[in-house]
Amino acid sequence: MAEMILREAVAKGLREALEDDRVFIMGEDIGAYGGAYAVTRGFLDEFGPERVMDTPISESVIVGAGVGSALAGLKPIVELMTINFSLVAIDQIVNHAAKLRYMSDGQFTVPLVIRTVTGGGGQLAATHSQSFENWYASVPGLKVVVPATPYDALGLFRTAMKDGNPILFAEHSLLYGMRGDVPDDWYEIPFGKADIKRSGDDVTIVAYSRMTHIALQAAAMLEERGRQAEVIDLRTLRPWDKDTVLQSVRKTNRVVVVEETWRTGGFSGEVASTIQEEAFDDLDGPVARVGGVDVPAPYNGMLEAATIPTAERVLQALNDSYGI
Amino acid sequence: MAEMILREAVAKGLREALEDDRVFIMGEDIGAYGGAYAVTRGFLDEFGPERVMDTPISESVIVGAGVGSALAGLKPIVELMTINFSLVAIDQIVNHAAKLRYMSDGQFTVPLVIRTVTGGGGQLAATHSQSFENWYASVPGLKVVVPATPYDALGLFRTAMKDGNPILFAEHSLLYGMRGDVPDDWYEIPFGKADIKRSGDDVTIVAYSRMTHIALQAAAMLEERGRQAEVIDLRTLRPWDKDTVLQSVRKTNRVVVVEETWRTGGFSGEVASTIQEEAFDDLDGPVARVGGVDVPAPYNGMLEAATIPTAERVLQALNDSYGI
Amino acid sequence: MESTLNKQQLAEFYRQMLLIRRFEEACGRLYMQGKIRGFLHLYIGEEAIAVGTMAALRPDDYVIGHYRDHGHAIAKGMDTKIAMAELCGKATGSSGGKGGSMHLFDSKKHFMGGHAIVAGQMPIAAGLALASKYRKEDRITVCFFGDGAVNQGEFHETLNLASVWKLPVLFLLENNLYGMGTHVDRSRAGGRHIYEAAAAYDIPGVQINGMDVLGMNECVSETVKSMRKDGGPRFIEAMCYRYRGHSMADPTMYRERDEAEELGIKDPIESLKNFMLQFEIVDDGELAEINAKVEAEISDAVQFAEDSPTPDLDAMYRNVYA
Amino acid sequence: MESTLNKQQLAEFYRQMLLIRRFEEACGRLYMQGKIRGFLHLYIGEEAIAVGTMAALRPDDYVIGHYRDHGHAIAKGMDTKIAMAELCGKATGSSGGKGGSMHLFDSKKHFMGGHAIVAGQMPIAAGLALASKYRKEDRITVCFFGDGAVNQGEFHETLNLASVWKLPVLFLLENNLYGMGTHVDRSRAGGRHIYEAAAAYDIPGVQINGMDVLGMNECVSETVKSMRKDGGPRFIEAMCYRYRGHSMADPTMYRERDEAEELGIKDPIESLKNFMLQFEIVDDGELAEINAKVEAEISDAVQFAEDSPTPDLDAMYRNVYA
Ligand SMILES: Cc1ncc(C[n+]2csc(CCOP(=O)(O)OP(=O)(O)O)c2C)c(N)n1
Ligand SMILES: Cc1ncc(C[n+]2csc(CCOP(=O)(O)OP(=O)(O)O)c2C)c(N)n1
Ligand SMILES: [Mg+2]
Ligand SMILES: [Mg+2]
Repeated sequence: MAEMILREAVAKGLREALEDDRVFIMGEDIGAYGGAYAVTRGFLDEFGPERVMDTPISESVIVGAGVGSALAGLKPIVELMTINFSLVAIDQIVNHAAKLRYMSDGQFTVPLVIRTVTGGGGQLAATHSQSFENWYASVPGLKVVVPATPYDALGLFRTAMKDGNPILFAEHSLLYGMRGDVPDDWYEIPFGKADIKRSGDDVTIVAYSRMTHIALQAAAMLEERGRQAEVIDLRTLRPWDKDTVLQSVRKTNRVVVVEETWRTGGFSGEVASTIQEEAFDDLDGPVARVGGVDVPAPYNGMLEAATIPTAERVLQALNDSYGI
Repeated sequence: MAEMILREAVAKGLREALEDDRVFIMGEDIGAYGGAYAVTRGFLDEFGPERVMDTPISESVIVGAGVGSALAGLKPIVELMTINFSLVAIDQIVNHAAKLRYMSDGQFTVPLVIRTVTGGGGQLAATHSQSFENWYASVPGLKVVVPATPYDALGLFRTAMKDGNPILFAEHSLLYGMRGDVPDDWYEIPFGKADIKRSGDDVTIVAYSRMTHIALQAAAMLEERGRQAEVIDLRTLRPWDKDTVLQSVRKTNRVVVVEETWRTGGFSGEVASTIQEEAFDDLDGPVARVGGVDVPAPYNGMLEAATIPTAERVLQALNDSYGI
Repeated sequence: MESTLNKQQLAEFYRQMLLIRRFEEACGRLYMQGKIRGFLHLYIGEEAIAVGTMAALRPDDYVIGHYRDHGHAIAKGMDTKIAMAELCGKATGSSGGKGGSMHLFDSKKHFMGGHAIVAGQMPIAAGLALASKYRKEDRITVCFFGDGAVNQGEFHETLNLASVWKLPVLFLLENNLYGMGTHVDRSRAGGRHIYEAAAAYDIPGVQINGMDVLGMNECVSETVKSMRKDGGPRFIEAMCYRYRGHSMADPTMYRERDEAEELGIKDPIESLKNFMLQFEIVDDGELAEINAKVEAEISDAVQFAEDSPTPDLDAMYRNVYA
Repeated sequence: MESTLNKQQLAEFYRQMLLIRRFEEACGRLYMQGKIRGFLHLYIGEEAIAVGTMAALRPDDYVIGHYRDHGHAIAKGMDTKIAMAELCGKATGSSGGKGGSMHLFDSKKHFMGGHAIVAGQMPIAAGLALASKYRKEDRITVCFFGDGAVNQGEFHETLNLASVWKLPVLFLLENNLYGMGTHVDRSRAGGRHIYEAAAAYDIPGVQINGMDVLGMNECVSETVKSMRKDGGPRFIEAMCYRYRGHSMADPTMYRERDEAEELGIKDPIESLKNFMLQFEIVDDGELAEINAKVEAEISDAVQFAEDSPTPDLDAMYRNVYA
């Protein structure tokens, strides 16, 4: 068992993946610069420029080149510097990567892992602080991975490399420095299997990515008030693990879904709707949702912080729904 | 009162808009070709090439040029041939059009109307049959309009031209031939005001765009079974009119939300979640949702039809939720 | 015309071009009968490009193109039965009826598709070539695209990457002068000599007559030979003419009826036929034999497509994921 | 150096460049103190481009650029107080603290922003110029962008449209040789002579020394004069050097310490100073006076920013919509 930060866990996954000759990584400034978030620092020296390719600032052709080399039987890993910039490549992701297997009826597959950085909180302002995982999670043909801990990041990354489908792997920028234990022995984490990060009988908090930690904070605050919260980290949004969520809700009868992207049109709507569809009679009140405030991210730190869900807002939402 | 088809209603709106010198329209093949869906047929002769501009196939710069000329005080109308192709321009829409007012704190505004064509059902296969209105509806700074009738299309278009914000105006390809009455006298339809297309006390069906007509079909079938459905057409997704929806649900106690895009991650999740949040105790059972099947659109007509919501599926969903 | 080709090859070019022409004509009929639906873009007039190009390739070379893909697919070796069945949405089609006209694929022939987002196939072509380079193979990738696609950002990003990384992509521009109803003079800076733009990316480029199958074949052969040596990209602009509308839905109101005449357009199939007859490379009897063979193949293809079962409903759910 | 400029103008160039330099240095300090946060990209070394360019424009000409925007904004006339307050996220900032360093805007000065998506400002520049053309005004739009932006699809789409539609955009490339840590030789086909690509769009292009403010000014003046006549686009590639890292977060491990020396980089401010002293255009006393004025303005700006209130929480909700 080793302790490491999430950045190191992802780097470990990348190094393991690169043991396979068919794997290479490409992206903007991942080589000489060492990666905008330093995940691939040292990789260029270690693996050479044929396996670690610095690209021009051309997201569309970067993703497309990933799709093409995947079609040809390689296993590319593409890095998009942040999910904000995925918008200039989204057509390649949605209309190509996600569709070629279906449109060719299985003649071709696209085993492509797209790593990217998501989330706000860095005072990077409106165009650099977004979380579009929910959009990608609505696209048939894609899978979407949103790890919250070093352990999960590595285990999920290993699965991503084996999966054989186009995958959006979104790492939260504020989690790169997060510490956690990572076993020395090999393990993998399946997609579509949520993780109960904390068990409890009184209330369920569903979250993913960085919001998992906000959920845990909220749970700690609830504990002080004598309530035990179960914190479920979805870990993957497509597929997402409704069974684990429903099982928990059937036990606790109260649930709040927390996510960072704008509340209106977020993935929490999917989760909340599904919960009430399938466990209506188990609910003591409406499924609560906490999401980002529906404004572009402001630069000012105080304003920005006010747009992002906090443990206090989670508690408030539970109070609104269940009077607790 | 004149009867016209939806295509004519939009053309009427465009002609009126062009009376203002600051208004011009641009897009691919809107001039010499007359528009891929023939909405602007005749416009080039009528208004000349300075007001009706054929563009290269360069969606990003088309939208960006719309943003820029709007910043400079004009009122451009941009046509994106279909919403599928909006993906290559989505960065301009989301990271520029929608954000410049906020990031400049009101120094600049972007009065830009982006007309586009949405929806499936034409056997155009996976990349040409999508509906991304729900994504745009999650973006602060944008407004999203999804008319279902000629009357609504014209009334909403007039409002769009006055609004002063960037607007995505999505016309459903299968509705262009739909007939309806349009008053000769001037009228406008405000954004965020849903329309009760049919009233009823037993069940509420919420829909938008073409699904409004599926909802009406379902209502007719319910009537045969002695139940009166209230059909609510949202008309705009951002803002969306939760008051009208909640009022109806408080009366009927049963509700189904119908939309064409993939069910998982669709806008129906937002609507359903909101309904249960705000009217939980009024519900006789879970809010039902009917959406597109979670697969890329297949070309084959029978398969494609099976992916799109039908009145039968609406009834089935109501039965699942409320046993009716 | 100077050439290293032999009689068999010329006759085969003729047969293939005719096969594509008749295939397209059959498609047009099936569309009018409502048996092919959605968007249907015919390749009539452009046959020499696909046929001349493919004959210069190795079977393992990759080919990728846009939605006007029947000609590319057939010239790359796709079975006309399977292709026609796909267009008719049948279970026996190349994609089980799920792809349709714009999305033919044939993995065995290394035909990497028919793609319907303008220029969207170009970045993918870079990736196919990248894979060849990565594996140190001397395969090349041919990327077909239209004059309209030139104005998409992906055209630019792909040419730049292919050049900086020295990727073996043959950019094969089918300049039929129109993107839908928009003439290239109105959409492209510098007008119709698009190949000149390749120089801005340090990619050697030429413009040739895309309606002359022998010239096409020779040019592509030479180009491919040099690509296998140095591994770098090339650009060929094949000038041609789209006889029909953009798609079956297009009444072509935006161009003059006699435009083709004014441009001095010569039909690629007629030209080759006349050439072969003039030099007595083939005689009328041989031609008639080819014609008959082609007609038979097309009617078999149509028959096969019509007789094939529609997919079962479950097909809808298959192959979303691996 | 031959020039129509007078002493006052030269001194003013000097003052403006120094003002930007000192502004940037102050930003660097405030960033280290945690008073400026997020991404901060300094313009140090590139001052001559903004100053030389803006002096050649009319006040009503539009200017738009990328996130490395302080120099552009100040040279276009933005108040340093307001700019610094914005960088510190204060209510008195140009965007009330909501835009930050990468998003300065000044509607009164027709400074159309700082934009942070690489090349994202380029299509907007086309639109600004389109508006001028539509209104038959002779305003021009200057669009600043970096060498890295050249590889985005939007660069291509915008140059093509500007050429086909004859839009009065002056494309002003600041080629500082790096996009973040990637040297232009590794990202751009054809390497560092990017202006040559303009020819592919039929846009007249030149390359000049962007660290010589007089040359910059002269070139832009000439260019703008001809643009006002014919209304068409132009392309200027200004070669320069980014003294600091890409942003404050960049330790610049990817380039040699003495690269600037090897390239023979001459500081734009020092060069002008030496020129003016050599030809006795100004004396030490006058220079000292300018220096003092600049120092005072910057310390006022910092003071103003520091003393300004942070926005009220409600500001968060304001100006999402008109
Ligand atoms: C990104 C995108 N924009 C618009 C379209 C609609 N469209 C389909 S084909 C076409 C014209 C393309 O012309 P060209 O590239 O010259 O190819 P051709 O049809 O002449 O073979 C257009 C505008 C599309 N499919 N994708
Ligand atoms: C579409 C997009 N991709 C990537 C980035 C991240 N990024 C910001 S600046 C930059 C480098 C741009 O370099 P250049 O255009 O040369 O401008 P310079 O910083 O040198 O002034 C990159 C890659 C971005 N902001 N937008
Ligand atoms: Mg064409
Ligand atoms: Mg640069």
